[in-house]
This record gives sequence, structure tokens and C-alpha cells, in this order.
Amino acid sequence: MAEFGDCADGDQMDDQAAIHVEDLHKRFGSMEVLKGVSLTARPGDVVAVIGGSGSGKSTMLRCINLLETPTSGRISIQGEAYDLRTTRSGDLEIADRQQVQRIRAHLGMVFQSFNLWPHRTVLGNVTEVPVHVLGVSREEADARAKAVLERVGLGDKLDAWPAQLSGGQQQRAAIARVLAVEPLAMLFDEPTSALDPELVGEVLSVIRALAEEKRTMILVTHEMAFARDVATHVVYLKDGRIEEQGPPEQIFGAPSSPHLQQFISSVT
Amino acid sequence: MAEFGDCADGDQMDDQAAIHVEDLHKRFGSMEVLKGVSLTARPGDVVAVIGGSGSGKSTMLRCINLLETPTSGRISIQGEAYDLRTTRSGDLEIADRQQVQRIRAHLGMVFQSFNLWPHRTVLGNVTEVPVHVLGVSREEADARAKAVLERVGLGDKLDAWPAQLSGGQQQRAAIARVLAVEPLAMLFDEPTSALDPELVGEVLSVIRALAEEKRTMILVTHEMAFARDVATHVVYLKDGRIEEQGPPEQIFGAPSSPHLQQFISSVT
Amino acid sequence: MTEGIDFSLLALDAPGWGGALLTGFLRSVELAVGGYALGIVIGIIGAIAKLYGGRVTRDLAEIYTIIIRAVPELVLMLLFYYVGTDLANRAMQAMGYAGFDVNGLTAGILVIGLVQGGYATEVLRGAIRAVPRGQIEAAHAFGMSPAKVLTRVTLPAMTPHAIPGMANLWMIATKDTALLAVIGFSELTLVTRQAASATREYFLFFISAGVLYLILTLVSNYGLRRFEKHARRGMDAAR
Amino acid sequence: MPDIDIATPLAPASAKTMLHGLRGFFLPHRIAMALIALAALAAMIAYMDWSWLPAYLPRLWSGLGMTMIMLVASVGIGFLFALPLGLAQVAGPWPLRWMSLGFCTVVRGTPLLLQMWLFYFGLGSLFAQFPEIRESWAWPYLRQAWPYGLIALTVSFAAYEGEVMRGAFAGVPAGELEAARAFGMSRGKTFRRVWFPRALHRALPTLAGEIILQLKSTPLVATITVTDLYAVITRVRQSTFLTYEPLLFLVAVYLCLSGALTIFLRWMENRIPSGG
Amino acid sequence: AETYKVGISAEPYPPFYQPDSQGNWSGWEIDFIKELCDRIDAECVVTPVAWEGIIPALNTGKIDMIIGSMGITPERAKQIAFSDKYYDTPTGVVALKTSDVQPTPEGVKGAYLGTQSGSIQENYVSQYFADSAADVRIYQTLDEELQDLSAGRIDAVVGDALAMQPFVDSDAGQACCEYRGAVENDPDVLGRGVGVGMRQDSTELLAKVNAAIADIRADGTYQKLSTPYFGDVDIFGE
Ligand SMILES: Nc1ncnc2c1ncn2[C@@H]1O[C@H](COP(=O)(O)OP(=O)(O)OP(=O)(O)O)[C@@H](O)[C@H]1O
Ligand SMILES: Nc1ncnc2c1ncn2[C@@H]1O[C@H](COP(=O)(O)OP(=O)(O)OP(=O)(O)O)[C@@H](O)[C@H]1O
Ligand SMILES: [Mg+2]
Ligand SMILES: [Mg+2]
Repeated sequence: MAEFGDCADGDQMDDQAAIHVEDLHKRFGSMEVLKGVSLTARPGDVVAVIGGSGSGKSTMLRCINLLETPTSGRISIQGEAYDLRTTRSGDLEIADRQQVQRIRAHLGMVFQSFNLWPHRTVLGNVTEVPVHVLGVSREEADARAKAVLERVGLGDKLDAWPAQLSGGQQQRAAIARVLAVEPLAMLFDEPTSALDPELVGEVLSVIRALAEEKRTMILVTHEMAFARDVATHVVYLKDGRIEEQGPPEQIFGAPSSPHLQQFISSVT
Repeated sequence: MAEFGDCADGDQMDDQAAIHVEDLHKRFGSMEVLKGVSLTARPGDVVAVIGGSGSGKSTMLRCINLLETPTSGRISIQGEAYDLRTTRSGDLEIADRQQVQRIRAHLGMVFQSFNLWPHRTVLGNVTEVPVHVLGVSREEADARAKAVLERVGLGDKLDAWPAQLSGGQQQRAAIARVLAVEPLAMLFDEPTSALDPELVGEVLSVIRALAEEKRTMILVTHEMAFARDVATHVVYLKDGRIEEQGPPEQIFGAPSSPHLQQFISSVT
Repeated sequence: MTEGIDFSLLALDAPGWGGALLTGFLRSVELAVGGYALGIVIGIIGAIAKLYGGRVTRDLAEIYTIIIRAVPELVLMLLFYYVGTDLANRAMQAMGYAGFDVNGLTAGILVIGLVQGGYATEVLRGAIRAVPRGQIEAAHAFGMSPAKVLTRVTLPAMTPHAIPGMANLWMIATKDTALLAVIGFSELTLVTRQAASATREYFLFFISAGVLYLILTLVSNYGLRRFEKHARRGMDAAR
Repeated sequence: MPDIDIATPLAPASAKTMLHGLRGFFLPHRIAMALIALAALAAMIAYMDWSWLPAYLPRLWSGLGMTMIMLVASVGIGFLFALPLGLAQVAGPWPLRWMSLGFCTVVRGTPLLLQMWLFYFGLGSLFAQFPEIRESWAWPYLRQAWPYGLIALTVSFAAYEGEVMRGAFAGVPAGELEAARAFGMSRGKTFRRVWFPRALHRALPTLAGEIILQLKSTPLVATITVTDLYAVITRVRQSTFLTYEPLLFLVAVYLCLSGALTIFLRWMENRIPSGG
Repeated sequence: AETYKVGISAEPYPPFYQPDSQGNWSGWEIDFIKELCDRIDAECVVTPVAWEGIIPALNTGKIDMIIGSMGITPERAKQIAFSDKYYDTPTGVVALKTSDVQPTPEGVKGAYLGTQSGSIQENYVSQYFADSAADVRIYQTLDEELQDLSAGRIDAVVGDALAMQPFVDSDAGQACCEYRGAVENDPDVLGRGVGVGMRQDSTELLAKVNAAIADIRADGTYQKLSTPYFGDVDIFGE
């Protein structure tokens, strides 16, 4: 199992880290949403991020693949730091688009609101990236997509349009879309919010299998039981700061921060 | 506490029923999604609908307020049956729009995908219906909306646009939008999917308070603990049929159908 | 005014004007297709420049659309055909090359294309803005290059929003060809006017031209509706 | 999908920065552009022949007035017709749907010039044949040309904008309308409170273009003897035989009009940062 | 021999020039062009250009001469060079029989007048008649004016007497309207007849053209050209 620490761990650790975030700040207008978040995940780690609504979990994930440019901070993926430059107004901006693109291709993301492409069928959504970004052949991509969709239980919805899917089916399609890409690291934003307990168990086993292949995952979740079962490491975010982190046993068994204690006690 | 039965209960019971659904069928093209669902909820009842993804839960809710016209079946709200007529192609269609509109104004709905109106602020979303459907004065509606938003923890987001909200904030805004209407009966489609445990507890207490005011609720949920705590009655939907229903103690304590047993056992 | 209409005036052969009208019509279509295609290309570039470009690009695109849309096509045509070619000719002669003459068709396609491009920029910009942000973000998140995001997600997703506006532009393109009359290029409108005043049968020839235009519209409408249906498939249509 | 957000990730608040605050106007490249424009303007004023301008100024003013009346009236009235035309095609019962579809197709499918000509020379001279009409109070208006021009322009704008509104109505996500319906909003209310504002916002970028196109269609009224700005300019050209100066003047006026229009509509569009 | 492109208006102006459906142009001026070009020993290509763009076309070298019934006015003479006139016809007024319009400023008081856009008659009307007339309508073609006249929407048309003659003689014309005579001439406005337009630097060509026109007029060819179109009327004027 991996060790976790924050930014101070030095370079040697960084090299091995799959995802490394250092002193991340993000503000929207006058509101500071992230107030210095640091986080490291090594290959095979499953980091669960928990925290109240609006605490900045989604924003953090979106910063990691630079969908949101941080106000300040350093992010590196597989040891490679994003090349950001400071604009005249003092914000950061992307300096090297190619690099960002290259990194993103190895970083899968499941969105909180799924964001399926409505103009492609389920199968089309899943084969899109393999065929058009990774250059996999159409047949191979189709076969792989079918297998992945089968695995999430959508084998009979290949030709359905996203608008015809139930909420859970959309979420599973979004998960399948990421799995088909086989990225080295994955960001899941509440990947089980629309799923029933059976399917949650399914997703859990998928994530475990991925972790065994040494893929790295950061997942935001509201289901504490799920976090406890799946995570190698749990991070509790509170108002844009990491208030507590550690292995799940510690976080759920012996939380030290009073906020976290209250947060966990409210699990009904 | 209320009694539940299916359609055969006769007229006297129907009169008291807040929501009564009888032999509801719904097909999309060649696929039959609901295969004869019957359900009754009396004032003050909280009916939790559980079931696998794609089992037809959302479709059922959407049929109850006629967003989806059933293929066949009878639905009555507060003892008043929807006036439906059969088209030449054999489907049902709305015969009396005014009636549907009138009924809907007493039937709140929280959508699985929230469906906030992006062209209005959070406050605007919440006051929209009171002011423009119910004819409440602007000041009164504002005051009430602010109270409701405060209650769901969005007191500081009154002037934010939906697109600026986190997932959980959007969901809470959607809940507030319904609460502000004070409908007699409410339909919730996974109202806590994007909420953290603390907020789930919050919503739970809101629902309990509403039930005490003798309001009726049907809610779809994937969180079994939540269903157990909040429901007076639980319905297990499987492939478009009600496979089992009863009080929560029975459903979660001593499920008889093997499917349900498996479904519940997978709660991690 | 209309008594005794002589339909033999529409005959295809020599004394009749039918053949001339049809030739003019074909030339109009040729011009419209060329100009429209050029307009779409310019429009896509312009919309992207406006939405994603840097400050300078954005301002340049803004100036382009404001000016090109504000200037009447007739003026553009005059400026381009007379001043533009004159300057270009002089420049080339000064550099020792032979002069050249822009033919009417090229000038027409260029001017119509430039004008259409100005409008198309705005139509496409609006359509792109109508695409939910999440869908485009998802494409970025998978490491698609900007070009890929554009061709695989943004353009197909915005197509249904763009079609009505672009259909209008096509209708306008077919009729804008009339401004080529300024340089004496004989497309449908000019031929119609010539026929009308040569025979004094204004009513007959204007109606005939109207019918030709209408046929073109009906045919292209059919195509466009089918295309729109195709582009919209799977998307939830508001009822 | 829970929400629609049209702001694109890579260009945050693009147009907003253009309008908000004067600071945006004094970026170096903007100053450079402004200088170039000023230089060009100065060169035009200095080296071209503008001696005709004072003599024609009163006529130019009244021409501009006519152009503006034609534009504003036809856009205003035309838009009122465009709404039902667009809506009927999306949600109307079939007879209405086919009628509005037919109307839009025929009007958009034939040249405005031809329509104008039909209204004025066709319809207009038809009226003249009835003594009852010639004796009536309406004749002083019917013998004028501008009513026919206005009708033709209005009809044309209604048809083109109807098509745009059709697309805009069809593009509003169903979920937002469902939410309105689920709260018991009547069809009219759903339309007024949700469908229409959302569709309008979608149509705005195109609307500016359509209005400017309409501005450029107004010169066609000159062919049926209405003296608009373009007719005055033509008159200047034909009596002075200056090729470019009057046209450049026309361009300048049209530029001001459409620039003002663009800025106004862009402002409307940006008033709702998250709309779409 | 040299080759010249001779511009005419793409809008027909019968009987001076009009196309048939094959795009072949014929008419009095077309015959005149042939004759003129023979005399100056040149190949001429008749090039229809929209009236809007005809002066720019000349000045940018897309055509070399304009022989399209262009009146010689002082304003135009600032832009291009004109030969001597080769024809000249009076400006007259055709009016509704029911109206009492006369071809004088007082005679058009309260009347709706029609005139053709871009013509010398338009200039004349705006200078002499605009103040007293109720309204002046500017039409694109003479035909449209006459049509509106017979429909009774205007009271009188001010136009080229020669061009209006066929209408006045026609059944429709005789039913509604009559010729009320020519207006008082003002050469500064109505011009000094119709001439050949050339670039101002084409002095050599100008001399040759002037000589040729004089020749054509002098040796009777002019009469021969005109008879088929105008019979006995001499369109050269005084
Ligand atoms: N418009 C539609 N066209 C075709 N099929 C549809 C449509 N809407 C729903 N379905 C199908 O109907 C079935 C039931 O959908 P529904 O949304 O009711 O499921 P659900 O029980 O709410 O599932 P979830 O828990 O995943 O939200 C699904 O298989 C779905 O694919
Ligand atoms: N584009 C934006 N503009 C302004 N504020 C924003 C924007 N996006 C997010 N926010 C604010 O930032 C805060 C954090 O949002 P974020 O989406 O990261 O929360 P979250 O932790 O994911 O919450 P949830 O569990 O509800 O999804 C919220 O208060 C939200 O209102
Ligand atoms: Mg979130
Ligand atoms: Mg559902």
C-alpha cells in the first residue's frame, strides 16, 4: 500500500506519484473554492475524496485534468508537471496545449452529470475516444466497447441514444466510456450516485480490478460505505481545505477532526 | 400509519387516497417498461420505491404527473382521475389539459436530473412557480423562497445561476423549488443522489416534517438506509412490475422474493 | 396588365426566353453553391476565432463580421470587382507579371462567400454556444485535440442548432446572386429583367423566375429537413 | 443533463470583457486598430470629393428617416408574426404547422424584389381598378408606395425569422419544459416563462444578423419609388457621377447602425451569463 | 485594327438596344456602334454592363467606350470625356386625360409625378418641378412609370418624348393619357444630347470618334440608320 503525504515529500516521491497536486488554489470571482489542497496518489492507489456539498470536490477533480485552470498551484501527472504560465492579471493559464492534451488522454474522467454526447449512440459514445484519439481500429474498438458495456450491464443498449437511457444507465455508459480508454489514472466524480446497491457493488469490483492493474484512481463519493470498501486512502475536504486524510480504517474508525466526526456520524 | 393495497381495494379507499395508480402500463416503441403497476398512497404516506437501474422507477413517477402518458392504466390524484382518452392508434392521450394543469400544481416533482431553469437565478427558480402559477405576491414568494433555501443550506446562493452550482447545490435548489410550492403530494426522483450524508439527514428530516403535515410523498431512492428511515411503505420494482411491497421492517427485515433478498444483500 | 399572356415566350428555343432563363438559373445556382461553401468555411473559422481565439483574433473577427455585414453587397461587389482587381493588376504589373482579369464568376463567389461568411460566423457562434458545456468538456477531458473536439463533438452537436440559420443563409445566397448584375454577369435576375423589358411581359417573367427560385427552395428545403432530422436524431426534441 | 451552460471553457467571458469597463478598450492592439481606422478615415476625408454633402444633407436625413421607419416597423411587426410561425411549426396542430411551413417556404423561396413588385404593381394596381376604393378614405394611402414596401419587408422578415425561431424553440432541452409542466404551468405560461425566454436567448446571436440583413434589404423599396437612404445615395451618384464617395458615406451610416445594433444585442445576450 | 470594348447598359433600352433570348443585342445604337467602329477602323465588342457600374468599368479599363444613350451633362463630364452628341431628343410630359397637368412648374402644382431614376429627366424634375409637385416618384424603368400612370397612381410622367411615343400611341395609352408637350429646355440639366463616353486620357480616340460622328451625319448614313427605327423623325435634334 502506498504512503501519502502532502507536498513536502520531495522529488523522489513525486517521480513515482501518478497524480501529484501541490498547494492548489482556485477562486471563482471573489469566492475562494480551493484554499491550498495538496494530494499525492501512486500507481494502484484509490483515493476517496469525501466532504460536504460545495466543499470543492468536483472543482478539485476538474483542476487535475485542467478543465478548470487553478488560480495557483502545481499539478503533475505521472511525474510530468503541467506547463502553466502566469497571465498579466495574475491568473494561471495553459502554456502548452499539446502537453495538456497528451496528459489528458491518459486521464479518464467520469463526470458528475455524465456529459454523454447526445449525438452519438451508447456504442458511439464508448468507441469515440479509442477510434478518434487513440487510433484504435474500428473493429477492435467496437469489440472492446461491447465487452465493457456488457460488463456494466448495458449490453442491450448499444444502439440506444443517451436521451433514452435511465439515469443509472447514463452513469454506467459514462463509466464504460472511461473504461474503454484504459487510462493510467482515472477521476470519478460520484460514479455511483445514480446506481442501485447491486450496481454499486459491481462498480466496486471494477475499481478493485483496475487498482490491481496498478491504475490510479481518485474518486469523489458520498457513500461512506463505498469509500470504506474501495479506497486505499481517504481525504476529507472541508471548505476548500483537506481537513483530514489517512487510510479508511483511521478516517472512519478514529476520526480526529470534530467536523469529520460529525460528518461521519450523520451516516444514517 | 396507512394501509396499502393494490387496485382491488374499492372506491372508499380511493377517495381517501392522495395518489392512486391502477394497472399502469407504459411502452417505449417495442419495449414495455411498466407492466401493470398499481399503487396507493394516502395523505401523510411516504412511499419509497426501490429497484434496479432501468426497472422503470423514473418512468412510473413521470407517469403519475403525466409527463409520460401511460399506454394504459388509471391514475387519480386526491380522488380525481386523470381524464384520458384513447387515440386511434390505441394509445392514451390527455383529454383535458386544464385538469392536468390544475392537478400538477398540487404535485411537486424533483427530477433525477434536476432540470433547473438556467435562465433564472436560484431565487428566481424557486419563486417562479409561486409567483407565476399560484399567484403569490412577489414579496411573499421571495420571503418564503429565502426561508426554504436557507433550510436546504443555500441561503448564500440566492443570486447564483444554476450553472455556477455544485451538483449537490443544484439538487438542493431543485428540492427547494418544490418545497416553496407546498404541494399536497410530492414526487422525488432520487432526491439525495448528489448529497453528502449530512445533507441526506437534512432531507430526511424535511420529508418527515412534511409527512407530519399530512403531505404525501413518493420517492425513488437507491439508498436503502434512507428508505428504511423515511418510508412508511416500501415498493420494490423489478423489470416493470412490483415484485414486493410492504412496511420497511418487512421489506428490509424479512424480504420474501429472492430477487429482493439479493438486491438488499448487496448493500455494502 | 396580364391579359393575353403569351406562354410561347417561355419556349426553350430561339425566340422564346426559356433557355436563357434556365441558363441564367444554372449560373445562379453555381454562384450560390460556390459562395455558400466558401461562406461556411469562413463562418467556421470566424466562429472559432470569436469563441476561442486570443484577444487580437477575437477583435479582428468581430471587426470582420461588423464590417462585412454592414456594407451592402452591392458596394462590396463594386469595390472588389473594380478597385480590387485594379489594384491587384497594377501591383502585378509593377512586379513584372502580366495583368489578369477576374471573371465575373470568381468575383461573385468571392464576394458572396465573404458576405455569407460574416453571417455564418454569427449563426455558428450561436449554435456552438447552445451546446451544453459539459459535452465539450468531456471531449477535452479525454485528451482530444482542439481540432478533434471540433470535428467530433462541437460541430456535430451544434449542427441542429445551426441548421435553421444556415438554411436562411442558403436562401439568401441564392438570391444574392442577383447582385452580380452590377458587373453584367447574366444570372437569373438579370436575364429575367432583360426578357421582361424586351418583351414587355413583366408579369410572366417575374413569376417564372419566382417559380424557378421556389423550385430550388423546395428541393433544398427537402434536403435540409432530412439533414436536420439526421443531425437531431437521438436528441430530445422539445414539444 | 442537469444544466446547459453556454460559456465555453477556453474563452471565459469573452464578450463581457469587451463591454465591461473602459480598461478593455485601451489594450495596445485596440489602440493600434483604432489608429489605423482613424488614419484611413482622415485620408478619405482629405483626398476624396465631399463637396456634394451639404447640398444633399436634408434629403439624406429624410432618406435615413424612411430607412429607419421601414426597418424598425418591419422588424417589430415581423417578429410578432415570426413567433407564432416558428412555434406552430414546432408544436402546432398539423393544419397550422403546414400553413406556417408553406408560408415560410414560399416567402423565403422567392426574391424579395419580386414580392415587392407583386405587392406594388400587382396588388396596388388592382386596387386602382375599383372606383369604390379610389373614392374611399384609404386611397391617399393606397396610392402611396410605402405601405406596399412595408408589407413586403414585414412578410419577408416574419418568414426568415420564423425559421430561426423554429430552430430555437426546438432546441430548448425538454427537461426544462417538463419541469415547468410538472409544476402545473399552463401551456401559455410554460411558453412565456421558460420556452420563449430560452429560445429567444438562443436566437439572439442570429437575430442581430437577421436585422442587419433586413437593413440591407430596405433599399429594395427604392424600386417601388420609396425614397429611402439608398435611393438618395443613388440619386447623388447619378447626378454627381462620383463612384465611391456616396457609397462610402452609405457604408459609414450602415456601419454605425449595425454596430449599434450588434452591441445592443450582444449586451442582451450577455445579461444572462449562464443562459443558452 | 485595334479592339475596343464598348459598354452598353445591361438593362435593355429599346429601341436603342435590347437583347434577344440568345443574348444577341440589336437596336439603333448597336447599328450605330458598328458603323462608328468601321469608320475608326477598329474591332468593337459590345459589352453589357450594369448601369450602376458603367463609369467605374470605364475608368478601370474594363470597357473602353460607353455608347449607351448617355446624356452629356456637366457633372458627368467631370468624370469622363464625351464626344460630340450623336442624338438628342426632347423631354416631354405625358399626363392622365383627367388631370390638367402642363409641362411647366406651375402646371404640375399638386400633381404626382413620375420620372426615371438616373435619367436627365430626373434631374430636371428635381430642379424645376419638385417644389410645386405633390410628390415625385422615382422609377427604375420607363415602363413601370407608364404602368402606374395608366393605373392612375400618378398624374403625369416626365420622360424622353421619343421613348414615350409608343405608349402614347398604344391602345392603353390612348385610353387614359395624352402627350402634353415638351418642357422648356435647359442644356445644363438636360444635357447637350447623347454622346460617346471615354476615359479622359483617350484624347486620340476622342478625336477619331468625333470625326466619325460628323462623317456619319454628313454623308447620309445617319438617316439610313434611323429610318428603320424612327421613320421620318430626325433624332439628331438641331
Ligand atoms: N424515451 C425513452 N425511449 C426509449 N426507452 C426509454 C425512454 N425512457 C426510458 N427508457 C427505458 O425505460 C427503462 C426504464 O427507465 P427508467 O428511467 O424508468 O429507469 P429507472 O428505474 O428510473 O432507472 P435508474 O435507477 O437508472 O434511474 C430503461 O431501460 C430505459 O432505457
Ligand atoms: N463556475 C462557477 N462559478 C462560480 N462558483 C462556482 C462555479 N463552479 C463551482 N462554484 C462554487 O464552488 C463551490 C464548490 O463547487 P464544487 O462543484 O467543487 O463542489 P462539490 O464539492 O463538488 O459539491 P457537490 O458534492 O455538491 O457536488 C460551490 O460553492 C459552487 O457554488
Ligand atoms: Mg460535485
Ligand atoms: Mg431513474
